[in-house]
Amino acid sequence: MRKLTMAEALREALIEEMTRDPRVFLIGEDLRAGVPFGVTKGLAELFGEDRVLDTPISEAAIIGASLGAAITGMRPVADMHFADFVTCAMDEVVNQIAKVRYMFGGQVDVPLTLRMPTGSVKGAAAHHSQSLEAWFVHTPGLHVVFPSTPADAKGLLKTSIRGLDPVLFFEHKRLYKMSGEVPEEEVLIPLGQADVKRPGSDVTVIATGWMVHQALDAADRLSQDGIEAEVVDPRCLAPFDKAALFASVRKTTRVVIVEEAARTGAFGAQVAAWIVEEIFDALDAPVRRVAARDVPMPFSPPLEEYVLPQVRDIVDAVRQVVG
Amino acid sequence: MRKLTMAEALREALIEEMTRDPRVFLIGEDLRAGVPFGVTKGLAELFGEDRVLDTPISEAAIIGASLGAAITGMRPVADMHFADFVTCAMDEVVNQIAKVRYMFGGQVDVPLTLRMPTGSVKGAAAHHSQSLEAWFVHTPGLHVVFPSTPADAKGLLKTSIRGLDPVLFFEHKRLYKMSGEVPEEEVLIPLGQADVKRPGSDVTVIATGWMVHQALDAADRLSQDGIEAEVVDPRCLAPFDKAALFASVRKTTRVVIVEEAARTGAFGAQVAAWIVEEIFDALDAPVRRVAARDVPMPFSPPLEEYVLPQVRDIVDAVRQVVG
Amino acid sequence: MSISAEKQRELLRSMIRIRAFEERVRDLFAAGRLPGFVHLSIGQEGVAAGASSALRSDDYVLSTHRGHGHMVAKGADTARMMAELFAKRTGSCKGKGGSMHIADASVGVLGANGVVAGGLSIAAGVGLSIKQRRSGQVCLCFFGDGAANRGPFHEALNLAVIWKLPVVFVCENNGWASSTAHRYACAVPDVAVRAAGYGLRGVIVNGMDTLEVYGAVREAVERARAGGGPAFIEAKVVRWQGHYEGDPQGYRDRAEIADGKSRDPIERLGTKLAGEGACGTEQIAEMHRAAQEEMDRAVAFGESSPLPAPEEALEDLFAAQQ
Amino acid sequence: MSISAEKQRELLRSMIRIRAFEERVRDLFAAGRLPGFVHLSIGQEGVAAGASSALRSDDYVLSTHRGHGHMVAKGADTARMMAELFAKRTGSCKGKGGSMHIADASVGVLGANGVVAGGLSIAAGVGLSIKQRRSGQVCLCFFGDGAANRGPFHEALNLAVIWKLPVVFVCENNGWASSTAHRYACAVPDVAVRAAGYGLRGVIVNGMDTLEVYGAVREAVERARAGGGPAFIEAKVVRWQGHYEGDPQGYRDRAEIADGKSRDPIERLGTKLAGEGACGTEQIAEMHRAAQEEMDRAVAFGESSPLPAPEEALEDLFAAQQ
Ligand SMILES: Cc1ncc(C[n+]2csc(CCOP(=O)(O)OP(=O)(O)O)c2C)c(N)n1
Ligand SMILES: Cc1ncc(C[n+]2csc(CCOP(=O)(O)OP(=O)(O)O)c2C)c(N)n1
Ligand SMILES: [Mg+2]
Ligand SMILES: [Mg+2]
Repeated sequence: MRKLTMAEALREALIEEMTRDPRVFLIGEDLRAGVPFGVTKGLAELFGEDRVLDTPISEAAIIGASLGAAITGMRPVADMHFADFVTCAMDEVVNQIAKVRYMFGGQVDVPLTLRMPTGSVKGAAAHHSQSLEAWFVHTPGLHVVFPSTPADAKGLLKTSIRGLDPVLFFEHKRLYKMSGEVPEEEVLIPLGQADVKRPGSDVTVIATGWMVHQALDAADRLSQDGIEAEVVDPRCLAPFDKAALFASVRKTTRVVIVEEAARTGAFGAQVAAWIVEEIFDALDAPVRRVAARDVPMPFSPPLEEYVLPQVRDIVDAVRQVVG
Repeated sequence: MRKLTMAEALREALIEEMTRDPRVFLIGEDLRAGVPFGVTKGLAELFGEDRVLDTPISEAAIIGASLGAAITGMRPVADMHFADFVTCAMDEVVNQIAKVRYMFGGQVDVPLTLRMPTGSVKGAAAHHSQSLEAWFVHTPGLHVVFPSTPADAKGLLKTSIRGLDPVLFFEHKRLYKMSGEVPEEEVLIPLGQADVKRPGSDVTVIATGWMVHQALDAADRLSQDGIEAEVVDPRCLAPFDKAALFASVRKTTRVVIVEEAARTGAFGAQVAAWIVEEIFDALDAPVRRVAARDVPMPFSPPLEEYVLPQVRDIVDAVRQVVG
Repeated sequence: MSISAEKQRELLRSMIRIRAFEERVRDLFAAGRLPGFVHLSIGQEGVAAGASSALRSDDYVLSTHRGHGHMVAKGADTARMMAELFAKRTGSCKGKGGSMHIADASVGVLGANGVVAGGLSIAAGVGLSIKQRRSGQVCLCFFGDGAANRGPFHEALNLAVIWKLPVVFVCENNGWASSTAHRYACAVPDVAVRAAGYGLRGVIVNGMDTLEVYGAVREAVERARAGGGPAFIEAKVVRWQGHYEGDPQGYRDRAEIADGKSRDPIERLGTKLAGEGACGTEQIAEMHRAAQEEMDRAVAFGESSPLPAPEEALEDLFAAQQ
Repeated sequence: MSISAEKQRELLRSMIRIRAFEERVRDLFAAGRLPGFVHLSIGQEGVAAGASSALRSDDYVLSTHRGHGHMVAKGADTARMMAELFAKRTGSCKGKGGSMHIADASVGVLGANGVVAGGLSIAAGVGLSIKQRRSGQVCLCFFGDGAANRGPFHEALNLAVIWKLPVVFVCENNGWASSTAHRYACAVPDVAVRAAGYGLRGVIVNGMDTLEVYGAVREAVERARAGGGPAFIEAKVVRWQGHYEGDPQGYRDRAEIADGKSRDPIERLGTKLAGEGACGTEQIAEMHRAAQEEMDRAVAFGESSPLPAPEEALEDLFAAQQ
């Protein structure tokens, strides 16, 4: 099968959906130039500047405007530039986008996709490295998607754009250039379906985004010692595929939860809670979590590396639960 | 001992700290009139308008300005009016206040207290009822305090104001008028110390804010059936007193976690995660969580009641884990 | 600009209906019969009526926490509105929104807003959508003087101008943001001064003069519809009531309230029309009667409607059921 | 306003030091020897130098993502700055901040900022604190043309004016916010037009003319220090480099860049001073030499300093250790 980078796959998804539906348009900062991750570069030439809207640095207005467009017949795909700046539009995301449908008793649909370039990237430091997905999982009214491969990214972005509900679509910065197989034919991946990225019998490793790849690396290492990890990628944090996770845990009876966000209060805490609330008896060992240390992202490489979860941390955690 | 309402206790804390330290000042909307909860009413008459600053409706600027003042020698106590509007100053809280000390390698202290009137209050609906504390527990660099009694509120607010680090101080709207004993003499309650609000042997019920009182009600009912619940009030969510919680759980071997926030991704998920990670073997039953349903707060009373955790929900959850 | 007698009567009728609605709400709330809290627009009816009357029925409105008048003026069903305030399942928002989130998309009102200045960027987006769909609609965005000090005001205006969006921004300057005076909180005496910062003309009208409001908004709407871009109008009004019902208003001078009440937009237009013979006092009395009857029906509907069933709390979150 | 020859030489020296620092960073970054990413202020030195030279050493500065020049001009130690860019533990921020969060509180620079317009409200609060402490200081706040379209710009200016805070807002308008042109993104051609919306005079200066910048800022600083409240100055400048180092600038006309480079603030002031005999070419050459030597030392210090130990990542989060 042909290979694409995640940036190319996302771009293809945008092109296909913009071609298919004239209501789809892009809005955000520096989209025409494709700064900084290149996904939207050249799309203004293809679809016209009316459908690829560069904006002032006005996150609140951009996101609020996307909502206004979404509830009156358009299908905006907004771009947060860096997920960190969602703080500048938090009211629009949380109090408006997530709530209008409900507050108004279902009078409006909100077909809005908000692309969130997320996570650490070497030396980007405290304002350009955050993993904030947990906030939105805790915000009723939003879908939260977080793909780890080009194919998943494409299929999930297409579904998000076609849906009638708001989606926060996290794209990990370190994955834009990672390549993977992407089918030529159209694939729509439903929201809320996990994918087992590697089958295994000894332990369930559930990981998101870039950490899926770290988990796969760890699984390879563990395999050399005869430990077979099953790597589950939920792909969507909300709605979350509990059934898939639980099936894996029932089989392996052991769990390691891996994510890049700062540890305390991260999404993985909710995953642990689901397990201990709902399938406690299936567990043969404590749940282990691997996550970033609870500090802002420091600039210096050795500090950054120390703060971020490493493959060896995953390996260690697995050894603890299977040990 | 004399009794005060929580509003009176908070007011007393502000008066004492403003009297003690001329660097302490108040900043926020409608403080002089004391709208809407009355805590600051009359303080401008006592301390002058220079120390009780009414502001325009400019949450981002108010909170950003508080930071500017805090790092240059003042000790602002800012008021969010309703915790829901922290969305309008999220960048200032998360990217600036929480991070400046760290990003700057410790060059500045941030003695800043942000009062957050939180939680549901009858019929206030989606924009005036939220319980957003989990976001800030997930933000390294912030302390998160959430008292449930007038005495705790006073002692913790005083400590927060005197500290050198930023504190998000949650005050539950339903508790402002609740009265309780408050010592005449000065009491400073350290951050990070839980309080056992009711001793018991059969189950640990950990609850925050208004839910502490719901949990105490539930404990009374359960006691009639011979089930003795220990009600643990962490009082601070960050730093969190794991030792106190774990001691209780080791004793009771069963846990129910109660909070008012929307269930998925709430602080209680982290509590469950700590337990299953760190004292898994102490548990004799699945952890149960009681929280709000995952929707924005609806307006209509029967809907609101259905969404919010009720005493009977706590009773049921306890019965499940002890049953 | 000439305004037909019929249009003027329509404006008067609209204000009378708003006043009747708001007074019912005031009394019902004081009697403890409505949950939550309410912000009333009594005294400010001239802006809601004047501005909305310049719109087509398919035009849009973004409203505020003080939004009942905007809803009534745009044609929302008062019975369903009242049912919403009674928190009933027959309400405009099925009892989920209440006063602060009341909306009626069927008449283009895309919602009150519990967040001050929450509507401005949404309005810009509605304008964008209108432009993209080439639908020839216009979006009217109400906001208060207090909202003009929030950042989203700034961002939304800038966006509307650079994209030449068909949005008419109407600031209802009643001199107060809750207990905080506009003259204290705002660096400039007229919000309209700020329009120049976005390359717009800042038009100031007397919001107690409904015809002046209507005239200014009509002109702005026509220009916006013709592709001329956004407009900025500041209407000076007086808030007759407290910020919210029950507000003791200790911060406010009684003389200011009295002065405001002496400048009643309804009386003003009524007297003018009667004086010109465009509307007899009997016809005006009939308008009041009709409005009272309409509100009787609205209250009866609201009162008699069922509360939602608890489990309905789980509906309406997503279009696709999870 | 007369500016002493000595002051003019100080301005020139300041610019030369900034340029020397920035060119080192440019080259080191291009050679892959600095982690992260950097935004350089080459071409804009006149604003950093001109504005900061109007300050007392105990005055404050709030900077931006393009902040090296502001730091150097305010007196930050260039060796510790360079060490910070090298991500070393001897850096201004112990290697935790990097270019985008560089700060030196000891000389009053309260930080670059990774969030565009993040500094404006902080500056207002610094002004508030100055006023409360009656310390007679002033706060200078730099921001870009792009920042002027964000809400916090609006809120902070309004606050500074209503409280008459000693804050001088200096907009460095280089015509670009990353790849987005100011003429596209902003509803008005001059950011300074917006000052009137806060009751301020919007002063426009040629940012390539250091003396003009200095003169305007000095006047504003003096007024602010005397209790006259905030000021608003827009300096028109040219960004010589890409938005970030490595930016291919496909969006930008080569002629514009060339035109900018032909208007060098350093050359301009140097030529003037040499012409007036206020500063011989030899003296200027000596300034360049000294700056190069300073930067040699800075680079050597940065290079030779140790990286932080991994566990240092856990320090500096709170004042009170948990
Ligand atoms: C962002 C935000 N901050 C504060 C509040 C609380 N609040 C509700 S209405 C109001 C005053 C609004 O003033 P204005 O915009 O002038 O409208 P008016 O009430 O006068 O109609 C305030 C402060 C809010 N709802 N939203
Ligand atoms: C809130 C926010 N939005 C977007 C960005 C990404 N970004 C960094 S610098 C920049 C352009 C800033 O333009 P301007 O304020 O004119 O400063 P200049 O770069 O020209 O010095 C952008 C969009 C950011 N850092 N913060
Ligand atoms: Mg007002
Ligand atoms: Mg710029």
